[in-house]
Parts: sequence; structure tokens; C-alpha cells
Amino acid sequence: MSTPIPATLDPVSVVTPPALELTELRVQVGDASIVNGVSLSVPPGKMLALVGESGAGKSMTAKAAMGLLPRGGRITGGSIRIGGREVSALTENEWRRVRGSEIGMVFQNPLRSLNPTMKIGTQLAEAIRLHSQDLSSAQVKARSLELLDQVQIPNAPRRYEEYPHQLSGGMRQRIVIAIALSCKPRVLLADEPTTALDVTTQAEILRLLGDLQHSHRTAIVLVTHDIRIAEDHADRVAVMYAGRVVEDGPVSAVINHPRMPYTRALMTAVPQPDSPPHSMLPVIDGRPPDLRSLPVGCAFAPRCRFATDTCTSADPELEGTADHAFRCWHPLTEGGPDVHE
Amino acid sequence: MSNGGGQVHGIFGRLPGRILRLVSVVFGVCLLTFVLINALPGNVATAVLGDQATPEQVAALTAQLGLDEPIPQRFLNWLGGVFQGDLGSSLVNNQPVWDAVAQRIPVTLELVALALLFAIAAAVPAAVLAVRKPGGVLDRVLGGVSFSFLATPSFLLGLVLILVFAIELRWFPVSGWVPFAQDPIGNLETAFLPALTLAATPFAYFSRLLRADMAEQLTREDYVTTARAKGVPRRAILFRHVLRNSIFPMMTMVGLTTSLLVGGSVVVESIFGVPGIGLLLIQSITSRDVPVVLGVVVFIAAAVVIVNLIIDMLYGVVDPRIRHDHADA
Amino acid sequence: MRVRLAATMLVAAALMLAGCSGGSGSGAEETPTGDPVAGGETTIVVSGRSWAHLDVAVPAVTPIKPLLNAVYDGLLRLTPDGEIVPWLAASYEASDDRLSWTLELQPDVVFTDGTPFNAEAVKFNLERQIDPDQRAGEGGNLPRDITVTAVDELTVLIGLTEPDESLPSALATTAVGLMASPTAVEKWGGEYGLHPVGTGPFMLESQVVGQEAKLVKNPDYWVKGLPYLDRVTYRALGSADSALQTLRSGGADVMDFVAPQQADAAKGDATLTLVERPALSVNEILLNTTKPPFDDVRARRALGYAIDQESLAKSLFFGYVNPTQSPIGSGSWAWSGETVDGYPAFDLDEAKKLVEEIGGLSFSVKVSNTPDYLQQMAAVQAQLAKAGIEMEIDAVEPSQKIADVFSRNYEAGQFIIPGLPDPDNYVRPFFDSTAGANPSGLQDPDLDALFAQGRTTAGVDARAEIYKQAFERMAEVTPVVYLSDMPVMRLQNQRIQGIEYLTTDVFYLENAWVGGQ
Amino acid sequence: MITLTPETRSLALPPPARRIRPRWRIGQAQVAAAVLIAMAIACFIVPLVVPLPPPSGGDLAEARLPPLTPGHPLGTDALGNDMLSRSLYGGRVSFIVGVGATLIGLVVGGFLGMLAGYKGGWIERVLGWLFDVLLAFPALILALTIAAYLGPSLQNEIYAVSIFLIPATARIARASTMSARKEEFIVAARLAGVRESTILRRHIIPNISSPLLTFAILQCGTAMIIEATLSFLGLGIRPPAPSWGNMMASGQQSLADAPWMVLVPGAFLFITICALNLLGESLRQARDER
Repeated sequence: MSTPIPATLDPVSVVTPPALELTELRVQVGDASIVNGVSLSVPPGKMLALVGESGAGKSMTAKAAMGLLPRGGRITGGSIRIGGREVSALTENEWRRVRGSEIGMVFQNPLRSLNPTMKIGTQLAEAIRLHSQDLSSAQVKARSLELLDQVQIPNAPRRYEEYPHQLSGGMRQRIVIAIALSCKPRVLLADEPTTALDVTTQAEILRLLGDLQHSHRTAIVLVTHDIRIAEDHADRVAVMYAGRVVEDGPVSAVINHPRMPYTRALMTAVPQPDSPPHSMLPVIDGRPPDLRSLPVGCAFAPRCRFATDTCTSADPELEGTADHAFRCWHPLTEGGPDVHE
Repeated sequence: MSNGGGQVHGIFGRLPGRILRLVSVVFGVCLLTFVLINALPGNVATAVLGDQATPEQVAALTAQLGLDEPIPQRFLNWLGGVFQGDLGSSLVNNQPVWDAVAQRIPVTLELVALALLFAIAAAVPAAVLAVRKPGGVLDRVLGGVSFSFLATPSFLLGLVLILVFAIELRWFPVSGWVPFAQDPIGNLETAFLPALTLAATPFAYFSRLLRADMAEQLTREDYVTTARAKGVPRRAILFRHVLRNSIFPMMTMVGLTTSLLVGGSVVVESIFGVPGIGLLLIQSITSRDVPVVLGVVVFIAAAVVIVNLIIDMLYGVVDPRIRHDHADA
Repeated sequence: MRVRLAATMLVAAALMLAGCSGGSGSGAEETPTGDPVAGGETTIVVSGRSWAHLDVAVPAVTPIKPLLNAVYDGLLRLTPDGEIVPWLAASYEASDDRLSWTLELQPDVVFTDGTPFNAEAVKFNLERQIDPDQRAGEGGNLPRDITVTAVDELTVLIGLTEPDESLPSALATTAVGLMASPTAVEKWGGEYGLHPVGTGPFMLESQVVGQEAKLVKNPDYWVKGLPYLDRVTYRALGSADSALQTLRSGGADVMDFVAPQQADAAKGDATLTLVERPALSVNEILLNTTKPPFDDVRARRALGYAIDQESLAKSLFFGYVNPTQSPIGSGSWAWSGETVDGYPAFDLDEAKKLVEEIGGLSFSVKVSNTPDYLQQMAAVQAQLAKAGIEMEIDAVEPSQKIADVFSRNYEAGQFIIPGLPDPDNYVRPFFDSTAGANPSGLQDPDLDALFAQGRTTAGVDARAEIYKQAFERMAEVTPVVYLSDMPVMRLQNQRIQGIEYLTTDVFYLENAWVGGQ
Repeated sequence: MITLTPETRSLALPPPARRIRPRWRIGQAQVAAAVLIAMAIACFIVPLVVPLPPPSGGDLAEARLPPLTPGHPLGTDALGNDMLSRSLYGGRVSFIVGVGATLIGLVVGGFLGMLAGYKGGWIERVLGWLFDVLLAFPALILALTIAAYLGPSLQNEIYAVSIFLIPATARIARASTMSARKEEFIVAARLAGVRESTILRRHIIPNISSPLLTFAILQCGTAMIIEATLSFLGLGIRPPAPSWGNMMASGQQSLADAPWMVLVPGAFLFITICALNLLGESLRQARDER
């Protein structure tokens, strides 16, 4: 069992507990262990990017943090603390009071995240009224319009009366964000919020998330498979592979000095603006492991260039400094070969 | 009755097209009925004259009723009459078809409406309970009940209901009908058991459909996850979010079952002695009363087609996506 | 004047007689407890039969007589004991040569639409019955060539070309005797059947034709103080079981035309009383003597020998019916006893012998397509099979059966003819080659003579003797074989009393009243 | 190769719950099929093998015996006929009418629907109109009118009942043909100039056959119910020939005092139709999940 990472000595975090803290979280769905001991910590007002291929368990981690596990899914270990309060064992009723007020979530497909037969205003008002019964309907409407402005929706009063199909994808994602932030949650989980959007809208939404992060001091966990998004927007990055965090550290450290070969591979697999035209896109061969039968040792070993016997025999521990940890027997050395030959 | 799909424009834009369709379908029904009745064996005159009929009398009546003219000719005469609102009168007692039918259609329509109401009122909670735990006990029970309703002929169900509710428990009268205008409570008492018998099959269809549709939404639709992420309680999700979207498949099903119910009411009316259109049809068929058979069938077909037309229109009103089609989405 | 006074007394006496003693019939079900109470309403249910209109002079496949007799009054009337008494006609007398009948009418009687009831009205009605265009349903019960003259306001003279002793019975028990309002008939014309107007104790308030008729009290009924009831509802149902359950559940007070099956089902129920009357009509198979196989008398007699009426009565009809060898039931004065010489009663060996003699017998029988009749024919089919006779069941609509049989397009047809006390009404037209439709096609001069004699001879006993010989002649010639007699049975609860049930399918409601509970 | 195409989580992981359910459903289908086959064998083969009293022509003395009386396991009806043998022989009629009417519905309805779906244009409009007319005409009344006039033979009854099934089947056929028509391989075949009839035969029919088949199985039950209802209204097969429908119709007169006369045929009908519906439903759901 690896030792939990002590929180970084950021003066703010010493006084207030991290907005979201997962320690050795384990989640199983049926007989597949999707999340195998994930430890993360996100202080208020900071953004953590959770990066990895699909099937790495990053989305399941987010869902676990929201208590929205699919049927047959259950937390089999570790703890989830939101604002210092343990939530992994809450009953459905207790979860209902936490969801929306303590923690909010934004989803990938804005076209389907809003109820097509309900007005935008009604869906927004519902979120507000849920967690603050004392407001009069006028106050709720005012609060809704205020939220719409915060997510930079032009002409909010008209949009309030319209239906989802009358808005563009980007606009709808802003509504979902407004809903998620309606009760000033401590944490906002964004599960690939921009994957279904075109590039320009993608940039707007991410910038919006950044603004809200600072204006509301909300902690944001940005789940994505595109490491470049993490580089541009996140404060810290955690790379997940086969249900485990294999590298975790501040953006600059992880992006510029990756220690885990998989992180490097992730970055090179993304087309660089300055790479020569028609150049072959480097590829990590092989496929993510079957989560029902994880291999012994480092899960990335079968696809890793530097894999040795130790990699396939023993499970690498999280090591490195408190600030920049990684899980690899042969970490990349400073100034090592950047690109695999 | 093709559904409201296809190229979408304002709900009233499609009305003329739909009305034309309505008229053509009702015309088709008249043609089919007329051919069906007249081309088949069985002589109206002998049936009407009964045991004292002498051959000359039969011939005289046949001529008087114009039964010896070729079928197309008679159909045109009849159709001519229809346009002037004269459906002809019964051969047996000269009652204008219009009066006979007008007196009974409201009864059958009330019965069908009540049956639909009962079916929907029972199917919604049943489906909601079943879908809370797919594959659970309640889900199987609902499946079992629906299958057993589909497997029981309505006349058997009716007779059993009489035995239980009218004889043992004495809650309801066995037969008879009190017009609503005269005594609403009495009317509901006499209409309860027949409507319940009639509601069995539609209940089975509705609950199966609703359960499947809601289950699919719960697993596949993202707005359900959004609602859960908002902290909306499970019951509210089912009623406020999911049920709202199940209205459309339900409306189509209601359209389909209306014609089934009007047919089914024939049996229920005969058991419970409800003076509806179904029984008039059986009596007029057995006594070969051609004008009445035609009148009844045209009314029923028109009613069924109109119901489906209304449902088509309702699509536009209920479904915002159609109502606000000009959006820039 | 004197005659009229006597007549009114006679009518009152008949009423008292009917009201109190309630006629014969088993059980003490009708001795009324306490005095009649005015007011209240009743519901009567029937199953398997319905009405298309309430016009007395238009053919009707299965007329519902109680409904007609509630709206209309007859010139004469039958009492539960089978006696013909004056009614609207205060007195009736035949001339010495029996060729003319004088009717003195009740004074101050008005139709419910205000038209006065007088000789003119009687003339209008009787002539309407025999009018060929009218095609009256039961018009055949009046001689075609009768003449009707209104002597004065309240006296009618009926002229005949030959004596017809069955005239009083026709006027008392068939639709020809019921009086409809001339003004209403002229006003409604073809639709009169939907707006019946008579002088009867009740008026038609509203109806759903063939399903439910709502009758309301005739406030100025000519018999003062009657009827007691305010409203009567008559309802026709599609299922015999739901009719019985309606009665059991208190939804109705009387169930009309009760089949043996329902009578047996209800026998355990103490609250219900079965009203039984000696039978008039007979459940029979009519044979077409003009075509093979039944042009051969041996084939017809083989059928008689093969039918075991005893076991049919016991197990199919639960013992509520009796075997019979004559075309009319024991309720009629013309009934000549349980056995009739010459009738081929059940004798399986005799049947087999005859079938061998004629080299096998197979035929088809036309039956109404209702479950009860089909069941009876299936039972007969099984019995005939034991004697080597093959019967195929051809089930058709009732109206189609009548049309086929009366146009002799049949081999055998099952019938239950509406029973009337006088054989001249419904037996003669079926077998007398000189009169009526004669569907059996029988050409038997001796029988025709006997029927003619029966009609023209005065005096009940004399006529009874003639009909005894006629039935014996029919037994020999066997144009028809019998399954059993068919009494009309009704079920009623204790709530209603004072209904006059007749041996025919009629009951009078003006004396009926509903007790306290 | 990193799969970069955006996949929502719920599809990425095959949730185990979904994998278990189909097995349970397929079990259901096998049970239903077994019950149906057993019923068919009982009705068609057992009466030939096992010496049973004749279905009609019973002895009146033995009328109305309750079930479990010696010699008559299911009792006797009002005419003394053995209920068990009548139910088995009656079952034949219900099966024949059910399957016969459904087959006609399948063939005629299926063909017309396919034609309408494939051809489109005015043919689709005309056929569409015809389907609407038949659907607007309450089926029971249509069947009633035909049975009343054509008379009560088994064959007429099949026609009367099939009229009901044709429009419903045609609609399903049209819908599945239209969706099949859009498939690339059909467009490709048309472009390659393959004759229309071969396209229909080789591509369209196999494609629409499975939805039609499952629908037909569900319709089979409905056809049997209509046969029973026609008999109740006096227009079905004539006694003494037995059918579940006319047995119930004649039995219903004494539901109160001799209930087995209705409930025995009712039970046979109930079991058969439940099995049919179960089979149809499981096949449909198994197909949906594929």
C-alpha cells in the first residue's frame, strides 16, 4: 500500500480541507475492477486534469465522486471526501442533498444532456429550488438569469423561455454548466465537456470553466483524453492507466518532464502544430488491458518500450517528490530521448 | 393514420392534407362495407318480411328498396344521400339511421373514453413501479398481469367481473345504463364494470410500452444523468423527466387501440346491456338491415380516423420540438 | 245500457279474480302479502331476444309480447286460467248463424294521445291487420275476407263469410286484438313502430330500440286506480347469465323467457321464485313433406321413434319440460292428453327397422344460431345417430331460418312456435294445405277437413273433440316430430307482486306493485 | 492504436448486468416454445394415439359432470361430451384458425407492406390508404360481417380473422422494408443493376423476416382471441364441432353453477396465448438487444 501523498503546503489548503480528496479509491462493476486505488486531491479554486485513454477508469472515478455509479457498480475500497466530509458510504437520500449543492457535474454530449421537452428556465430553476426551498419563484428566476449571465449566455431572458433544441451545442453546454454551478458547489466534475464540440466552441467552454474556477473558487476536475487541453488549462495533471494514477503533478512538470513512458506516449500521440506535414502520427501499439483480468506488475508493461522483467513481475510503487509522483520502474531521465526511435 | 413524421412545418400547415386523407379513408370504408354487404348472399327482403312472406311480397319489397339495381348504382344513391346528411332509414322499423346511431354513439364513445382513462391511470403507476427495479419482482408481476389480460377473451373477463363485483360484493349493478345527463353518479356506476372489462387489453399494451420506453430512457438518456447530478429525487425523475418524454409513443398507441376498443365494445355492450353502437351493429347484421349497418360502420370509421387525426395534431401541440421548428438549432 | 253495465261488472270481477287468486300454478308465490301500494318502479330483463319496433301490424322476428301488452290493450283478454274475458270490448256475441260478431265497446276510453277509442278506431285497426300491403305479422289469424262496420260510436259488427270460432281467441291472444291510435299511425306512417300509442296501462317514455324501453304510468288509464307502478324498464341482454345475475343482484325484479338452464341455476336461490305455467308451445322439428327424404312417411316416423323425449326432458331441460305427442301443450283446452294414438313414440328398434326398410336416412336441419338451440340439436343428433340416422346441423340467423322454411327451401327445421290456446292460430297454418303458408307442404284432405270443421264448429267441448281427431290424424301422417313441450317460465324476486302471468308469453303489469322493501 | 474516437463511458464498458439478462430471456423463450409444442402435440397427436371418448355425440345421462369424475378427468359438458377430448379436438380448430389467419396475414400483409415500403411513390400511397381503411374499420366488426354472411365454416373463419391481421402486418413490413432499403448494400445492389425481384428476394425478405416473424407470433394469440369472441357472438364454428371459442360460448350460460364448462377451454386458450406472447416478446427483446 503506497503512503498517501501529503497535501502540498499551499497556505490556503492548510486551513481549508481539499475540495475533493480521493484516497486509494477502488470501484468494481460486476467482476471488473475499474478503479484500482486512485488517490487525488483538488484544493478549492484549482483545476485538476484527469487524463487517459478511454477505458482507463477516469470517468468511473468521476462518477464515483458523484455517487452516480451505474447499476451493478460499487465502491470496494478507499475513501471520497468532499470538503473534508466522507461521502463514499452515503445513502441515496444523503447523496441527493450532496449532489448539486456540494458537487456538480457536466457531461460530454450537450445535445442530450437537457430534457428536450422542458424549457431551459424550468430545468435551471429546478436545480436551484432543490437545494434552497426558501426562495420565492421571483428570486429563483432572478438567480437563474444571473447564472445565465455568468456562463456568458447572450439575451438570457429570451433563452430562459426557450427549449433545448433551439440552442446550439456550445450554448447548451453553457446551460449544463450553469445548472451544475447553480448552488455554488465546492467541486465541479467535467467529464469530457468539450469532446463533442467543434474546436472554437471547445476553447470558449474551457476558458469559461477557467473563469468560473477563479470567480467562484470552485475546484474543477477536468476528465479528458486529450492531454493538450490539460496543458493549456489545468493547474495539475493526473494520468490514469488501467484504473490507476500512473503520474500526478503540476502541469509544467508533467508536460515538460514526464517520468512515466505512457505520459510521454500520450503527448506524442497528439498532432503537434509544428510537426512536419504528412508525418505519420506516432502510435502506442497494443490495446488497453481487459479490466477483468489485470496483468501482474505494471499494467502498461506489454505496450512499454522500456519494459523489463521487473516491470512484468512487480507492481511499481508511486515514488518521486510529493509534488510530482509517478509509478514506473524505469522512469524517463531528465533530457532522455524525447522521441522513441 | 401515418404518424406525424416526415417533413415538419407548422402544425396547422398539415391540416388540409390530413382532412383530405380523412375523407378518402372514410370513403374507402364506405366502399368496402357496401361491397361487403351487398355482394354477399342473404336476401334483405325475406329477412325483413319474416314468416308470412309470400314470393310476390318479397319481390315487391325488393323493388321498393331498390335492391335489384346494380351495386355501383345503389352505392351512388346511398352516397348521394350521405352528402345530404340522410343516411336512409332502417328497413326493419324505418327509424332514420341518423337517430339510431346518434342515440348510441355517445354511449360507446363514453365507454371507450372511460376504458382508455382506466387503462392509462393504471398503466402509468404500474409501469413506474416496474421500472424502478428492472427485472425485479414488481416488473415480473406486471409482465405476468399484462400477458394474462392479453390471453383472456373480454367476454370471459366480463362475466367473471360480474360474478365478483356485482354478485358477491354488490358494488356495481350487473347491467343497464343510466345516461350521464340524467344521473352522473348512476352513470358511472353502470359504466364502471363494462369500462373495466374493456380496459384490460389497452392496459396491457400501455403498461408494456411505457415500461419499455421508460427503462430505455433511464439507461440511455443523458438528461436523466443530468437530473440525478442535480440531486433530483428518483421519483421526481420518473414522473417529471422521463414520463414527459414517454407521452409520444403512448399517444400513437392510444390511436391504435381506439379502433381495437370500438370493436371490443361490441362484446362488452352485449354482456352488460349497454345501449351502444356495437350491439346495434350486431342486431342490424343479423337482421340484414343494410342502411343501419352502413350508417354504423361509417360512424365508427369516421370516429376512429378523427381520433387519430386529433392525435396527429396533438403531436404538434405537445412536442416542443415540432411546435418551435423555426429555431436556429 | 243493461248489457254494458253487466259487462263492466264482469270486467271488475275478472280483475278481482286475477288480482287476488293469481290463477293456478304451483307454489304460493303469488298470494300477495298486504294491500297493493301505488308508486315505485320495476325493471324486467330478458336475454336472447329483442324487439325491432312496437307496431302491432308489422312483422317482427321475435316480438316481446309483455312490452306490447303494457302499451296496448286488447279487445278481449286471456286470464291466467286460460279463459277469454271481455276487455276493451265490454261484451262480444256471435249471431245465431255464427257469421257475424257484435262487439260492445268500453265507454270513455281514450288513447294516450287524446284520440277517443271508439268503433271507428276498432275498424281502422282490424282493417289494417288484413291489409295485404301492411303485411301484418300476425294478420293471418283473422280471416282474409272479414268485414268490419262501425254500427254506432261504441258498437262494432264483424261479418264473416264462414264461421270462425277461433276469432275470440285471436282477438284475445294475438296482436290483431291490440288497438293502436289511428291518429298516431297516420301521423308517423312507416315510423309508427317507434312511437307506439295505445290505451294500455303504460306509455313509452323513451327507448333504445331492441335494448332498453322505459315505460311510464298512463295517468288516465280507463281502469280507475290502476296501474300501481310509476315506471317500468324493459331491458334485453346479450347473455343469459348476465340477465340472471342482474336479477340476483337486485338490478331487476323479473326475468322473462327463462331457459331451463337458468331455472335450474336459480333453484337454490331462496329470494327468487320460478313462475311456471302449463306449456302451450312445443319444441318440434318441422319436416318438408314435399321433398326427399321426408316425402316418405316412414322416414318421418323413423325420426319420431328415434327421439327419446324422456332423456331430453330430464338432462337437457332439467325436468322443466314434458314429453308431448300433440302439436299443442297441456295449457290449451284443445290438449288431448299425454299420448296421442298413432304417434311414433320413442322405440329405438322400430326406428332402426324403418331406417333399414328405406335404405338409410340422412338430412340437414335448419336451426337458429344461438348456443341453446345448437346444443339441443347436438343432443338430438347424438340420439338419431344411435338409430343410424345422420342429421347435419345447418345453423342460420333466426330470420333466415323462417324465410327458408316458409319458402320450403329446407328438409327439416327446428321451431318453438309462440304458443296460443287455440290450435287454429298457430297449428293449422303449418299443416292445413288450404290455409296459411303450410311450410310442411302436407296435402292431407282428411286433416284439412278436420281443421276447417274445428274452426267453424261452435262450443269449446265440440271443438276439443274435433281437434283430438285432427291430432290423431297428424300423429299418423307425422309431418312433424316433437322434442318436448316448452312452457314459458319467468323468475321474479319477492319485491314485486300482483303480476298476472299467462300460459302464453304474455304477462299483465297493471296490477303489479312493489312492496315496502 | 489509441482509439481516439470519442466514446461515452456507458458504451465503452459492457455493463455486466446487460450480459446476464439476455440469457434469462432466452430461457423464457425456450419454456414458451416447449409449452406451445406440448399443446400442439396434445391437440393434434394425442387424440389419435390415446383412446379418448368422441368429442361430440355424448350421452345425455352423463351431462354436466364436474372435473375429476372417474372416466372424465376434466368433467363433461351440457350434452355429456367429455371435456378433455373436446378441448383437445377444439384446440385443433383454435390452432388452425390462429396459425392460418396469421400466415395469411403474414404472406398477404407482408408482401403488400414490402411492396409499399420498397416501391414508394403512388403505390405506397394507394397501399397506405388501403391499410388505413382496413385499420380504421374496427377489425372485430369486419370479421363479424364476413363470418355472418359467409357462414360458419373453418375456412371462412380464417379469412374473417386474417382480415384483421393483414393491415397490422403490412405496416410492420413497410417500416422494416423502408429501413432495410436505406442500407448501403441495398443501394449498392440497385446501382449494380441487380433485378428488383432478386433484390427483394435475396436482401429485403431475409431482413424484414425476423421483425415480421416475431410480430406474427404475437398476432397468433390475437387471432385465437378473435375466434373465441366470434363464437361468443354466435358466428364462430358451429357446435357440435368443438373449438375453444364455442365451448366457452355455450359454457358461459351456466358460469355460476357449472364454471368448469367455461374455465377448462378458457385455461387451454389462456396457456396457449400466454406461451405465444411470451415467445414473441422474448424473441423481440432478444432481437432488440442484438
